[in-house]
Amino acid sequence: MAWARDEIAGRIAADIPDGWVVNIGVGIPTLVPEFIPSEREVLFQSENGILGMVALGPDGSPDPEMIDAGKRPIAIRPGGSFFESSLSFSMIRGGHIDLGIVGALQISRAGDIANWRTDEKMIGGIGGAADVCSGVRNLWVAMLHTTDTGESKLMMECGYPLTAIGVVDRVYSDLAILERDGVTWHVIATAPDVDLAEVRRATGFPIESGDEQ
Amino acid sequence: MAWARDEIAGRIAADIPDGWVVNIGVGIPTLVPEFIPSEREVLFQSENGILGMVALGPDGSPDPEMIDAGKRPIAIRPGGSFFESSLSFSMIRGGHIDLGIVGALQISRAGDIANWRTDEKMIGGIGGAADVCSGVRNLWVAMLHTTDTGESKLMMECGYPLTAIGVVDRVYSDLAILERDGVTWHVIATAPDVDLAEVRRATGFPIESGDEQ
Amino acid sequence: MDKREGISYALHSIDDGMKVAVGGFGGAGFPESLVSALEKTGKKDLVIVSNNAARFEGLITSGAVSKIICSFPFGGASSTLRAAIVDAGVELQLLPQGTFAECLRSAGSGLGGVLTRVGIGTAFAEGRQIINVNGTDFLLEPPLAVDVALIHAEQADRWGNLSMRGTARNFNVAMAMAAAKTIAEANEVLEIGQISPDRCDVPGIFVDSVVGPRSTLESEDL
Amino acid sequence: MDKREGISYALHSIDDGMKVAVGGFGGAGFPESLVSALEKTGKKDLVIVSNNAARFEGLITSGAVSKIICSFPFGGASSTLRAAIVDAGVELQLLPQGTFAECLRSAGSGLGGVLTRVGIGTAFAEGRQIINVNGTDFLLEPPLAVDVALIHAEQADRWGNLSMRGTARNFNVAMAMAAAKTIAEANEVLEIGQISPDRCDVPGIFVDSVVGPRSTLESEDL
Repeated sequence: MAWARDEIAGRIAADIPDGWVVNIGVGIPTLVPEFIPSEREVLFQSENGILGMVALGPDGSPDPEMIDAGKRPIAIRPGGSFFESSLSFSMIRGGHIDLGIVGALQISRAGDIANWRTDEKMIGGIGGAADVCSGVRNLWVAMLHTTDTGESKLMMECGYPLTAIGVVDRVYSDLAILERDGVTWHVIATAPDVDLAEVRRATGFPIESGDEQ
Repeated sequence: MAWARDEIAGRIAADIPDGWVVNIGVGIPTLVPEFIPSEREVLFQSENGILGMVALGPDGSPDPEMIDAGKRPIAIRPGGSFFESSLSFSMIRGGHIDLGIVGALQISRAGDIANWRTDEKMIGGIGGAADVCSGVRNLWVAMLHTTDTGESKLMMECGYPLTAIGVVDRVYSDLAILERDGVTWHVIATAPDVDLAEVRRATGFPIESGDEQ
Repeated sequence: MDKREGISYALHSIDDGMKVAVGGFGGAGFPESLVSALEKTGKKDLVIVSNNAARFEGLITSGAVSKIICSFPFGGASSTLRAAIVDAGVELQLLPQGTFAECLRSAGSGLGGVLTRVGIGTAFAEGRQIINVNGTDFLLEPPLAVDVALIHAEQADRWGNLSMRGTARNFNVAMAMAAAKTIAEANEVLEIGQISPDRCDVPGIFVDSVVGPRSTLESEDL
Repeated sequence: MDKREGISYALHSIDDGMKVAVGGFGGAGFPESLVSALEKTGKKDLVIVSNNAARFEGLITSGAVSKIICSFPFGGASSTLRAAIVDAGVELQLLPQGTFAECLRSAGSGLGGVLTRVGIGTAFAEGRQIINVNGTDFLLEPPLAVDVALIHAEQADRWGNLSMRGTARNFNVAMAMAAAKTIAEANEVLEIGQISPDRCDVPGIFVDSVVGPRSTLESEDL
């Protein structure tokens, strides 16, 4: 049985060490913070100028000057800080962020990522995606393994416009957790009742048989 | 009779319009602030990270964390601000400072300035001089017209290592106030009992006879 | 030195064809009074420099905008805005958001542009000069200077010192630096000295006009 | 997450030959405890990156320094320091002060260097690549990354958030950004939440070790 979106987020949260600073993109990544164990200190950065953002509690009243990169109302935890955009991207590009968690449309064998538009002609926005994907120390992708029509999003070469090249370290999909070393991919874990053969069928590039569990 | 150092500073102060932001170097320039009329709002910037610095009053106690670029204890006026060095030089290089007032060893006809060392081999420091001379909107030089041995500091080409090229707008010396337009220099004023001929004798490049007073 | 101005007077410095930066990320730090007053001026051919295009539908549909320089014009749902941009023939120039912010800062800092790895190997590298520094290739993105910046602050004083709140800083700081003229609207205009020198997000040197809260605008207007 | 460390333990991360940035302009914001502890470690071949050289006479005369990268090594009066530098064969590299600060920030920001007009036509242009951007020439100065930064703050918390006072910010902020490891000494170490998110001069993300005030150092030492 494939992992649900919540379960993907939970698997990611379980793997984030204490003390890491994490930038999270839209989609499944936004679900990650709620699965961080309360005793673990993980700081979430949002590129619009906040370190230490937390969900607005049920009693919190939204403040128009307090939003995340997805423009949702948020709050700040004690020990957090506010800053302007150029410093925010100094953090991101400068390798100061331990981890970025993003969604993706396509991932290539060499770790390229396409996650901002499907078509050269479509009007779309890159936002901070290219900076985050290029700049963070570790980039983990949270995504469904295949499209609605069953095609793999993990392929030899991306067809969509690229966001950044050679940057993806891990993929957390509904089927498996994969890790990249150059052009070599290993399976770290598979979803319950999903076997390596199924992951391989759903993946457009070879996967090593070595260290899967 | 030539102007004294205090008088040079006073002439400069008289010419600074209300609302200007001014960076001042060491030497005669440090005397300028005390001659600003009290009703005129002029803000002094120091490149080590303060806008709105003022002299430490006779009752003020020096604070080691409050110094100017000459490392003398200072205070801040209401409406001033503190900032880190890279922002300070954004102000300076970015043309946000209305006026820089600096000393000089030599000035050339084309407005080049040499004010950081006399000898290629001497160990010396450039500090913020090159940034200030290159970046401010107006650069006024406060200096004695000639060296101790009577040679002009205003010459066709500087002999000492340059700080910046083509940047000097005015020279306030002990003999005269001179203004540059390209390679053309005009006398704005001469010191009491100093005539144009004397200024010309003391200057290593031609001075226009047009609009002196 | 008093930079307080009525909103109409402040906006007189905007001419047709100018490059106008507008701060804000979503609604946070967005100078709403200034933009809504700008809509009424009937300017033409403006180049809007702002992270997002969503709040310029009024300007776009009235034909005031020829080009938008941004990182994220709109999310998926803005179909009327999308259509308006296409209908009005507005040119869109996209920059990665960090490059966008840094190019503004670069212009305001008297620098020659931004050398970044972001966009290497992608469409954002097209037409860009590649500069090799110590063996590594970087894209050169020129500085993004603007004629006017419209920004938002929580507090201002008459010298233009600004203090901001929460995530409202965003592009407002770099835009104030990048503009030949910066117009700041503030929720509150304080006396000189009420903004702490340690808590000044934008020193007044970067600000040319201070426009007070909406309630005081009419009487102050010149 | 607790970045508080004893001073000796924190300095273990400095190895012979490393590039060590030291904050401060004159005495303001100078990390005196860290530098005086560094003098006792007997390190060799350090490259000191600091605006001024005047406070490193102890390190220089003990032979710990091979090179100093700075803007203003010393004023006219420092004849003993001058002699010490010559005697010890210390190499001096000078950068204009704004370029020095911006090169640190550039390294900490993942950028490829600084394009500046400062130094054009002078000795500071020698050996530099000239980059033409839209018709104007700029000097390219590469980023100035360092192994370790020793900086000073007024207040810190255990996550490394720092708050500074007066003109003590200076190079401390850009150096914290530029270093692989940043060690901050603070006059006061506060609880998490006591440094306001609006008054945090250096977010903790840029800081790796927090060393408390001198009085608490001995007992904390590991």
